[in-house]
Amino acid sequence: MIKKVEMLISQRRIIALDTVELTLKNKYISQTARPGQFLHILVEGHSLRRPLSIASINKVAETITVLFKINGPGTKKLSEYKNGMYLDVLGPNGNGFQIEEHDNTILLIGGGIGVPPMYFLGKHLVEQGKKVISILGFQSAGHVFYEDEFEALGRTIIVTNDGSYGEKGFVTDALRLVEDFDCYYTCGPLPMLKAVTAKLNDCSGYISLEERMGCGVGACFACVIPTNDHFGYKKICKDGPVFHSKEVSL
Amino acid sequence: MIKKVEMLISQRRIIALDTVELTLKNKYISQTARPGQFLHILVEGHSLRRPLSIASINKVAETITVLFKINGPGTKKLSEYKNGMYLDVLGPNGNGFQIEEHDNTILLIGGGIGVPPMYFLGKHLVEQGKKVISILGFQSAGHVFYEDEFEALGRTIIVTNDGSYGEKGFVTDALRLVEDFDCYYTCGPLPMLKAVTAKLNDCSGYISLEERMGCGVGACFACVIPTNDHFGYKKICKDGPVFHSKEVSL
Amino acid sequence: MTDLRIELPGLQLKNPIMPASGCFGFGREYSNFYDLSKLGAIIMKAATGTKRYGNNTPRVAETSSGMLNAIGLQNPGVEKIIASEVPFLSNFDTSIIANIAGSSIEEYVAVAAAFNEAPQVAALELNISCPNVKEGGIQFGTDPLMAAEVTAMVKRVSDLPVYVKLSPNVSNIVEMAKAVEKAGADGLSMINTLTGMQINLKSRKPLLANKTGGLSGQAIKPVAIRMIHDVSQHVSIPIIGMGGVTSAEDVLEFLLAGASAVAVGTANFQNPFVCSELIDELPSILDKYGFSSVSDVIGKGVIV
Amino acid sequence: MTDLRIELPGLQLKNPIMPASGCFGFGREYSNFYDLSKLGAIIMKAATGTKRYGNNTPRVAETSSGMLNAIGLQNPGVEKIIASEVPFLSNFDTSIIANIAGSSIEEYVAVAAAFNEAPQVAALELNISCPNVKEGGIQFGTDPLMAAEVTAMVKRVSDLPVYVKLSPNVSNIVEMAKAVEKAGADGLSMINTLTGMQINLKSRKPLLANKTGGLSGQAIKPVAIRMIHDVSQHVSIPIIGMGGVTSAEDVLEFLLAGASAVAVGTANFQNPFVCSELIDELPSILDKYGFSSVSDVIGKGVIV
Ligand SMILES: Cc1cc2nc3c(=O)[nH]c(=O)nc-3n(C[C@H](O)[C@H](O)[C@H](O)COP(=O)(O)OP(=O)(O)OC[C@H]3O[C@@H](n4cnc5c(N)ncnc54)[C@H](O)[C@@H]3O)c2cc1C
Ligand SMILES: Cc1cc2nc3c(=O)[nH]c(=O)nc-3n(C[C@H](O)[C@H](O)[C@H](O)COP(=O)(O)OP(=O)(O)OC[C@H]3O[C@@H](n4cnc5c(N)ncnc54)[C@H](O)[C@@H]3O)c2cc1C
Ligand SMILES: Cc1cc2nc3c(=O)[nH]c(=O)nc-3n(C[C@H](O)[C@H](O)[C@H](O)COP(=O)(O)O)c2cc1C
Ligand SMILES: Cc1cc2nc3c(=O)[nH]c(=O)nc-3n(C[C@H](O)[C@H](O)[C@H](O)COP(=O)(O)O)c2cc1C
Ligand code: FES
Ligand code: FES
Repeated sequence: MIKKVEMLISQRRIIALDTVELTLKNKYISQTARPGQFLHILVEGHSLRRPLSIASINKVAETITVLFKINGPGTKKLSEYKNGMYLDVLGPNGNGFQIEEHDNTILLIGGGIGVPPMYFLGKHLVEQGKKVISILGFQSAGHVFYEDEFEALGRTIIVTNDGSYGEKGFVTDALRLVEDFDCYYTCGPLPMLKAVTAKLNDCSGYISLEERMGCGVGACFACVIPTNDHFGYKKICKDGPVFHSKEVSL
Repeated sequence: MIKKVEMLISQRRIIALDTVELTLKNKYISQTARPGQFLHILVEGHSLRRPLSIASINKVAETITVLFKINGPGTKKLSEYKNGMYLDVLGPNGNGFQIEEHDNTILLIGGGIGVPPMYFLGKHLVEQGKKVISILGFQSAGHVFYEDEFEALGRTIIVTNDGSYGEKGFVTDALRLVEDFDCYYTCGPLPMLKAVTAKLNDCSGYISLEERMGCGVGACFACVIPTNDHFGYKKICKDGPVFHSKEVSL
Repeated sequence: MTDLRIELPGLQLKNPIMPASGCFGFGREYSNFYDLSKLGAIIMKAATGTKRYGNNTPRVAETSSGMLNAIGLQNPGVEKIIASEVPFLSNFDTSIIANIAGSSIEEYVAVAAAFNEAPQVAALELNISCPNVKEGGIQFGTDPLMAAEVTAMVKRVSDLPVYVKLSPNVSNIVEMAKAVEKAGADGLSMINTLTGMQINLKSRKPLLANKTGGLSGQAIKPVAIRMIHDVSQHVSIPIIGMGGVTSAEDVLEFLLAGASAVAVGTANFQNPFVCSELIDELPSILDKYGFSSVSDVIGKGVIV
Repeated sequence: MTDLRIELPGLQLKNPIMPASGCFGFGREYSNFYDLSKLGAIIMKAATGTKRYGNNTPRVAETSSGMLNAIGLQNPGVEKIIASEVPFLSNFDTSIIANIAGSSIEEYVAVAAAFNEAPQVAALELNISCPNVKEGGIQFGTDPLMAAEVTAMVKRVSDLPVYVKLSPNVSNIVEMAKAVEKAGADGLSMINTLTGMQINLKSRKPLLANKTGGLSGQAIKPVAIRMIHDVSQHVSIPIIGMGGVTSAEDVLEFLLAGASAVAVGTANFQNPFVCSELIDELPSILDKYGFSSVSDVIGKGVIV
């Protein structure tokens, strides 16, 4: 269940170009959040909350980590929050990734700010004894983060658009480097999701989507996406942000 | 000349009920401000600046002190600023108190948040070798501030509306306790200024006025007051806030 | 004890606070945050004759102290709302107000008539002011003759009191208010959103897929207060006020301006508890400013 | 180098930034902050036929991301402005635009005619949209026939290009724009303020002595962008855009929406250097979004 909580910022780190990691303290969310869920964060001076995926939790320390890219004025302001300050947060929002018992080897594909939820998921999968392969795409060397963290989970391929680090190109270009996975999970910008789902059309997969949100809880109909039956719709904030790759129409 | 400056908050003290003293560091304003002038302060999240009188300056330490009462949302927010933070300030604004060479004994009458400019003026007058008597009115004992500071300048009479400290009543009730002054200077709420100027109709005096302001520099015509010739007007921010008691129509 | 009750046509409100249409869905999500029985009333999301998908996304954009929305009246259609949503809401001890919309007078009339079959619904809010649909909506809301006509037609078929929701995008709001009062409106609801737009600098296109959207939130409060103040002097039917309400002080300001109750929209997105908190804070705010009841405040700030 | 120049009827602007009428007085105060020669143009405070005192105080109130003002056209009268203010401003290498107002067509015409005797003035801005005076002002701004008439009459006597300043308080802004274009307007200036009100909870009265005031500042930007976007598609005369401009990104947004230049009002009160800073920042913002000149941007965000 979504609660409205005050979260103490216990650590703030710049982990890559324009990319900030915040570690937040809250018992309820740290104990209940599942991979794929997000926090809906109030930023001072801004009328709409900002959705940010949960990048990991620590049940013992009772902390939640989020990672974000400084994008517009809201994330800029959020990047100026300091240790010891509190955030007004709704969470955990949305439905997490569905994990199929029978899948053993899992491919994670993250692009840019779509990488954080992949990390939480990857950690969770490894804890469940699954094998994880990760393809992570970034703009350039300066934007790369969490490489070691993903390496600790399994084989990790880094791709940069400009080739300044790892493979050059898009995450889809790196798909040829991996084979034999049972299911894929992906999060990233819409063009990437379109390319990935098209290329992996024959595989079972789950995608995590972004859309501009109002309420973040399912009440305002801001964040709908048509379902693939050309008939219905889903709310990204409430029914998602994770969907089966065949469920919605990108 | 008015400049736009960044001022470091070097000290923040609660000095009475809902009353905050901020000591601000800035060379230019500390060297140029005269008693009666004010600062026009930008408060985060607020579209209009807040005018606050200069309560004292320290040319050596290069600091300026302002005192304010927590009134509405803007002063509430300002009261939450902490040491080490910076304020965006226009200053020094307005014209200060005119001081007549030939006046020797001077009566200062301050009410509530009208007390701060009286202190800067009183210090200045004493430095010039004048004799100062002060009547300071507050709501109640809890609101009294700067009593010792004024005592150091000369005889000081404290009046509280509810009689919980000093004399009971209004500053005008205390006027019978003083005699033989050459000129008076007053600042406080409009009803007080009206009562004071009426009662001291035969004396020479200067009043410092408040009005809601836009620009604070004389460009927007928000803060005008009719002159007593029923013909013209003055801008409080630019021509004032100090006027001769006979000059404007309260 | 401060008396928060207020009686309006068809509505015996325990307090004057209700969520605004479209900002609270059909209550399900917010019922997880607090007990909806606490609310004076609930205004449901707009109902149309048949199901609508609404506009493409993006449907919302942030603005200074406000937001733009162009949802486009997405809803499952009046029958489904009566079958699935009204029963859920009637579990709570609060009045249900149905917001009705349409592309034609016939559609408004059909939706209004359908709600006669839902005894749990206490009143209709006639949305003649939605700026986000191609047909109907705002046209009815900017032409006094059309507004009067749709009001009269709906009144003819409906057993329920009708609150007409006015658009602020007009030269003369008083004229609109008088026109619908004369046509039989039992109350007014104002204001709906101001038409606005944001352009995305990167794409060089309007950010919302619908291009324009409705501006709501604190930014528009002065416009709402002005219109309610002016209208309340010229009509004798009560006004449900809205537009930027965020704090208990805002509630008081709307009541002073002449509103008899207050709806809260955009603020729910910042704080899902806002309606509940306003109800808690209202007694002490009334007390602070010298009022002993809500009815005592209404219109006290109106200067003719 | 990014080309900031823009040519409009009667105006060869070195850049598209100018202070908005009423928010910069006659330039004296702000000339202490920076060299006014930097500005694309300066729009002076409204001039009327004879001196006006304006409304009682309080004349301004703060709102969320905006402010209300009800100055009431205080000014020393057109003759005095020509004698004392225009000469001061003509010390600077920038175009002077005179904002003219009145209570009657005769007054508008007289003021316009008077400015023929001031060769330093490059253009007129016809203020038919001031919400803060009892007579004239906004009446002319909400009725297309009256707006057209005053425009035509002013055009008849004036040697200068006339930019008509439109009120946003209308049901149909495009209709207003077309009416004044047909009547001979050389350009448009939009938007003036939205009518608003704030009620003081303690006094239980409207805070402004004039009761209502004009809402300006960032709060109204989405309304301005929408109106400029819509109007620019239906007229062929240029638009000076305004309403909440605070940042160089805002300037770009107004240009994309179809404005050819931009006026800055309320933001001067927060930051007296704002116009100067916008001029400095504009080249890099244009560059960031892939434009090499101001004229390149105009209307690029308009989708028909
Ligand atoms: C479910 C979900 C999870 C997300 N997780 C992350 C994450 O882990 N890390 C991260 O860096 N970013 C994430 N995003 C994107 C992030 O929410 C936006 O980058 C951020 O809201 C932009 O705010 P801004 O103030 O910087 O930008 P502005 O453009 O100023 O924002 C204006 C408005 O648009 C919305 N908006 C702008 N871009 C986006 C976007 N891409 N998606 C949704 N709303 C947007 C904002 O929320 C705000 O309401 C996620 C988005 C969603 C929907
Ligand atoms: C020249 C001058 C000097 C002043 N010096 C002091 C001082 O030294 N100490 C002090 O405590 N106060 C002083 N004041 C009053 C102080 O400016 C207001 O109390 C303060 O602006 C209120 O802001 P707020 O956000 O708390 O109230 P709000 O009511 O939320 O303010 C809303 C708007 O109204 C304006 N406003 C509200 N009350 C006043 C007022 N009394 N005078 C002018 N504008 C007002 C605010 O500036 C703001 O624009 C002075 C005012 C003036 C004009
Ligand atoms: C996301 C959103 C959806 C809305 N949907 C409706 C609607 O379906 N019917 C309606 O009459 N008003 C609708 N409105 C308008 C609100 O009910 C309200 O009139 C307006 O938002 C002003 O109030 P606020 O500033 O408190 O949000 C909607 C507003 C928002 C923000
Ligand atoms: C204090 C003040 C005074 C104004 N006076 C005038 C005026 O005399 N003539 C006029 O045409 N517009 C006047 N305006 C309107 C502005 O020129 C401008 O159209 C409006 O404020 C919107 O721009 P902004 O949001 O940048 O302030 C005034 C605005 C303010 C805030
Ligand atoms: S953001 Fe409101 S329904 Fe998804
Ligand atoms: S505040 Fe603008 S003239 Fe005084």
